Amino acid sequence: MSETDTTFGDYGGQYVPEALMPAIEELTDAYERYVLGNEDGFMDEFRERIREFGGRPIPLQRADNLSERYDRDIYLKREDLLHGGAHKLNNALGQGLLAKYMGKERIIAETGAGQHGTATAMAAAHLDMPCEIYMGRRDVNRQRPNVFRMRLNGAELNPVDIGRGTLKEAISETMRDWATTVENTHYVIGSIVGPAPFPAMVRDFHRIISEETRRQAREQYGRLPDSVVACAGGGSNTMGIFADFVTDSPFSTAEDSNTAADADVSLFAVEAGGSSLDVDEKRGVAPNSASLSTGSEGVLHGARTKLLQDTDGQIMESHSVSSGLDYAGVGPELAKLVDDDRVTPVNVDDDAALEAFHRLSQEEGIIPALETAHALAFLETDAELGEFVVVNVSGRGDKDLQAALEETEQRDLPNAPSMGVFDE
Amino acid sequence: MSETDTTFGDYGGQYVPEALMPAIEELTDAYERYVLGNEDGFMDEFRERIREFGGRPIPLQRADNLSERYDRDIYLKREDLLHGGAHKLNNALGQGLLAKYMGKERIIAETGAGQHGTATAMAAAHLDMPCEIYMGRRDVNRQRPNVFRMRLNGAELNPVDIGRGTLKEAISETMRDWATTVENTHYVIGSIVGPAPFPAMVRDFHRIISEETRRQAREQYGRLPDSVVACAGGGSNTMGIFADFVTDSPFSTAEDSNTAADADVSLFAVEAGGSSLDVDEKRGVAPNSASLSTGSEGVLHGARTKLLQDTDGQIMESHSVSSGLDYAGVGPELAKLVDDDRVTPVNVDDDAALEAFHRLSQEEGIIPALETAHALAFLETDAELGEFVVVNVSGRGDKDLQAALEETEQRDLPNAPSMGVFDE
Amino acid sequence: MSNPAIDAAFTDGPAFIPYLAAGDPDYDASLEYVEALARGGADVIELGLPFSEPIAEGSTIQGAIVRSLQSGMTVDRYFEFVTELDVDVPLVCMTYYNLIYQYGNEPGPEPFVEQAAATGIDGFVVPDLPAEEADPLREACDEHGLDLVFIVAPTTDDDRLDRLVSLSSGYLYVQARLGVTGAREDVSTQTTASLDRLAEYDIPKSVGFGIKAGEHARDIVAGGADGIIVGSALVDIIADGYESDAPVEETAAELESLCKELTAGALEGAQQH
Amino acid sequence: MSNPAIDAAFTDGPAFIPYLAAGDPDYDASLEYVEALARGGADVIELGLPFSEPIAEGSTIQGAIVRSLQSGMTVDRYFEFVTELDVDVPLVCMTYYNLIYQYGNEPGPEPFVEQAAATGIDGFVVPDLPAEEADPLREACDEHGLDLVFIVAPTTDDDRLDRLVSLSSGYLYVQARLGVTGAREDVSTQTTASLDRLAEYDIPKSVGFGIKAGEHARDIVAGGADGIIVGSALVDIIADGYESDAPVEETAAELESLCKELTAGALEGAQQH
Ligand SMILES: Cc1ncc(COP(=O)(O)O)c(C=O)c1O
Ligand SMILES: Cc1ncc(COP(=O)(O)O)c(C=O)c1O
Repeated sequence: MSETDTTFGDYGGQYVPEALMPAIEELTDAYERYVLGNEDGFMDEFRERIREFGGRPIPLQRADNLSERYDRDIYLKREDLLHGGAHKLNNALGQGLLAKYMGKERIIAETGAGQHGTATAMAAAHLDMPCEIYMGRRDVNRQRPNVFRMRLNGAELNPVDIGRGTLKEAISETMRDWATTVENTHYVIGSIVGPAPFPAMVRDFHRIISEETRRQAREQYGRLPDSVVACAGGGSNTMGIFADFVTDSPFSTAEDSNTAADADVSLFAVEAGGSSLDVDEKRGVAPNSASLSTGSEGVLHGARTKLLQDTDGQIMESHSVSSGLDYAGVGPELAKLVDDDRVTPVNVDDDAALEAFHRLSQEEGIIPALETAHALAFLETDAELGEFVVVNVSGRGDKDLQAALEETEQRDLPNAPSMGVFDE
Repeated sequence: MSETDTTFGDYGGQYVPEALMPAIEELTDAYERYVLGNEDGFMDEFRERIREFGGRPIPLQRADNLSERYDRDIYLKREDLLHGGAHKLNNALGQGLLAKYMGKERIIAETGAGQHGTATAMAAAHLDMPCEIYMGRRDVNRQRPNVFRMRLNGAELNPVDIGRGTLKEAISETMRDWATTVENTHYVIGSIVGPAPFPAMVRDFHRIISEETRRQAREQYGRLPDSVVACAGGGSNTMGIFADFVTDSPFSTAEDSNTAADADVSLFAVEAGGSSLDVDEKRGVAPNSASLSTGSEGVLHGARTKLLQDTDGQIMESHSVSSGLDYAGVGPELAKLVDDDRVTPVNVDDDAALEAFHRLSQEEGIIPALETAHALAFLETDAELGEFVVVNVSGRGDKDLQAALEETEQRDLPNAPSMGVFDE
Repeated sequence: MSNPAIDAAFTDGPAFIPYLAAGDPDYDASLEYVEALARGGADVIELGLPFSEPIAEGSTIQGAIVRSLQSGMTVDRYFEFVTELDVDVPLVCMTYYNLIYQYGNEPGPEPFVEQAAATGIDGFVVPDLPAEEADPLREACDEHGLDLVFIVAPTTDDDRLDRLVSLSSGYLYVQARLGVTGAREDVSTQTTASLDRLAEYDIPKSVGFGIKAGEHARDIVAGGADGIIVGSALVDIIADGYESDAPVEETAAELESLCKELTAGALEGAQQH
Repeated sequence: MSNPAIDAAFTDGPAFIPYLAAGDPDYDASLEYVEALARGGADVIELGLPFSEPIAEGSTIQGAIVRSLQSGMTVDRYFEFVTELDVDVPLVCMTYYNLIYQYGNEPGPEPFVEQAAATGIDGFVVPDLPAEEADPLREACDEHGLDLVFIVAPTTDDDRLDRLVSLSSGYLYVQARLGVTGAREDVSTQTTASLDRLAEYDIPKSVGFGIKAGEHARDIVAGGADGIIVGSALVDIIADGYESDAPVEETAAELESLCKELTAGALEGAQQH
């Protein structure tokens, strides 16, 4: 994508109220200068902070027990180890710092699972900026620990009572705040969604995942992986780890630049299949969040992309056992890469994700986020993954303990641990 | 300490039932060969696993806002970023791996805050070993998320209903299990306590904290710190970060070896002052866990050390707002270093720790464990800390959210965030 | 290139442009309410086609949209509604771009515009469609003789303003203040500043966002506006009637009476200008 | 160097060595219970001084310790207890090292041993004191003519065994099985193996851990033991009496009767050996 292009093929664009356009122009300018141009050493400062505050580089770990199970070399990119417990901090810190460089006085953000909200709250405290987070009421209830964390970090939390009270509503409400406060406020959007330049900018803050993975794969395995697997809600962890496998990076050095062989790296974006891929047009409900697999082109939250919508174009309620994937849209860049057959969209259902949650916890000693569990569940596939597979462990499951236990109790999973000890 | 010495001056030793002594001899032998001698590349494998599975090296981060507050350069050693959320994994993984090298088939461990238990459960899953954890009933109740995590990782959890149901009782009960199963089981003790070789061995697995800190201090600040501050329960994070500042390390290269100047690094061990330093001899209760500051020499859990005990020698109930510091003993090596005036024992009370918990959360975007909050609270001291201070952030506070909120509610802290949003 | 019906609305004194969401709270009542606007003196009616993610609306209009969707509003029903509507006032369809984009067999705005024109719609306001993304809809509107009204915000700088004026037909929607729709107690000082800035442009300027009472209308028209746009204050009446189960005629009468107050205020303002 | 009273207990047939925690469930009742052991045929009595962290005890004896401490047992009261006790049987103090270590004005075991000797204690068993740490206590015992009994475990290898035998006086405490104290339903096969291994050593061998009934005592003595040590099975009687509020004499009688059964079992075993 050229620096001034706002689209990814037919996708992307800037479908926002005129009131926001000047801020978006200003942001585009800042993105080009600071992020792409490293003006005033912005990217150097970002990289230093994400290293010291965030804990990068993050290891690429061979999962011995999964490797044995699947008879392939399974490596885990351990974004769960990033400060806050998910990849989200890459972007939150990047945008927070950019807002500071732009002279903004306040940041706002939406959150679904609460991971982007906690990451933003942490970054805001670290950067000493006031911060307000919007979160759907339903998510406030199912991600309680993250709600506490945001408050502890000093962020204001605004529960959103509209609609079903999930990520979709939280984004809309944050846009409304922004439309009111745009002059002194930056909206730290939490995935590769929204109007340009957000999708490209958020990807570029997460690109460091891909950079590290390429280097580590070469150092530890002697070559690039055969496949890279990541879950996709909005798609930020997805594009974060895919970025440098898809196209040349503005940051990659000649030595590390992409070769023809990279096209051999298969990229799998694993969406939430929820309880079923079927939709209920009448009630406007999709019992899944698989917009890449089953959605159609449309315009939502500032961008043209693939969406879950009815024939009129009304946005459907999405559903997933994991709050962070529970969204009716997806990043426009991913939509484009799917159309181009560069990224393969796949999906796994709630049950399979929960099973994978328990599997990684028991077999590898890593409790993944329910979002991440979707990527892990895909390893059970028959698809051609090759010998050397990298899975992006986008986050840890501490936030999900309660939800995972409740959802597990409602099912008959083959590998659920008994929790009887608590009844004593 | 020479390789065969079991004591630290008057402290240490091996006060355990005869039934355990053969296992302790076997362990001493394994410690000397594998850990000190790197036989079969044990330490190489440990270092590789703690890097890839654990996420080392862990950053040393300048805390900009605290530095401004205290008008010194405050650096945080971010053990909260280690997999599992605390320094504990260094030791749990090290001992788990050692048990494997020794041909043991099962590991057991006690836990207080649940951090050592979760670290052990994670390490056991990673190493594919069966694992059982003992935890006092009171701690089971106040550290619920960690209880879930252990079960999710496939560990058995045995609540201990004896006494007050905290760490002391859990250790005793784990020793009883070990006395029964010693032939095929390794007891992964969770701090630098217990019979030799545990205190030295656990320190050596945590020594990597100190190694990294020295290197990072030199790289980032050009010299070693003026002071190093760490909380002390048993004292494993404490000796982990102190180790190479006290004496030459068996791992340190000539280039990095200690110089006379290291003696200028002040070492502060911050204990839990609880609600008061006074004790109630009659009821056998110390409303604190400050054994270095107020305890006396005695024998507990296999070692001679400083203890909270009555004049008869009965062990007192200790108390602290933080489960992980709530223990009547302390590592024998720390007791020795305190007697030698090499380590300064200090303490802060529950209130100050809670305030520091909120301070770091709000000002730096890092929610610390309540244990760690004690170390941070000590920064408010008048003591001579010098220009360049390193604080060991031994763990993150995710496990403490509920407890911290409840304890905060009972107090009138100047910096407590309002949690009103949840009542809506 | 602009639509004669809408042009006409601005020829004879200040234009009063009320907004309602079609189908709020249900199809039949909504027909009555929209007709009441006409009786109240509407020169143009902005007729909302409800979209599930109305990012530019405040809670009042969000409420209208929820009520309308829940009572079964769809795009096809909207066109039926327009056909059935018995008013002699130009209609501007206010909706979000995705509904326009999805309609018909191929994606893109043309099928929707064609159908809108056939049904008697005279123009569009699309709050999430800035100049940057407007070309396809602008073209379709031109082809079918419909106006496309752009919103000018307090944050719009001069370069953008030139572009918006050149793209806009019918009138300019002058956003009175930052934020989302919703009735307010006062007239924003941003409004006067905006109108001053716009004075040189030769296109009708209608001010919206927050106008609630006759005196606001008066002050805004006195400040140089050619029209006033009022939505939330009217929707509030419907919401109150719905909550209290008031008879439809009673609510319709209240709507008509507020419209009359606003029309009168605007007229008064025109005399002061 | 060993204590003549304890030596004497092994001269005339197998020794029966019951254990109770002093002060369980309270001081006065405990006096009665310990005296009942003597009436039941005890050759030596292991009298527990309760310690708050009894890492070698199973739940039965942990219960005894809790009851005793809660009813006010202290080290000084223990010595009073011993003084007041009206039995003509050698007493071995069973406790944990910290209590021995803390007693008196300077740390170290000597003051405790001195006081114990003065009070009429004949020896010690200290479950958390392995050979490695025993020198100071061994010396103090020698000085005051007291026995120090070491425990031999199923895991003890031959080198350690030599060392333990050389350090031990009075008798060897042969731990019948791995684990903690507690009554069991059967005799461990480890016991026979241990006794065979020990046969060559010229020191009385008393087997404990898990003995509950006369037939266990019989089989163990038949297997070569010189004495049997029984704790939890007796403590269970006290616990039951305490729970059911039974009169002290009734519980004492039960204790005496179980002691008699065990003594008889041991005698029978000696005849089979
Ligand atoms: C751990 C984790 N993974 C993945 C996601 C999905 O977001 P994205 O698709 O943008 O990576 C979330 C969102 O909250 C998350 O918390
Ligand atoms: C985060 C953390 N810090 C410190 C401690 C105290 O242990 P130690 O003194 O051995 O470091 C614990 C114990 O649970 C802990 O969880």
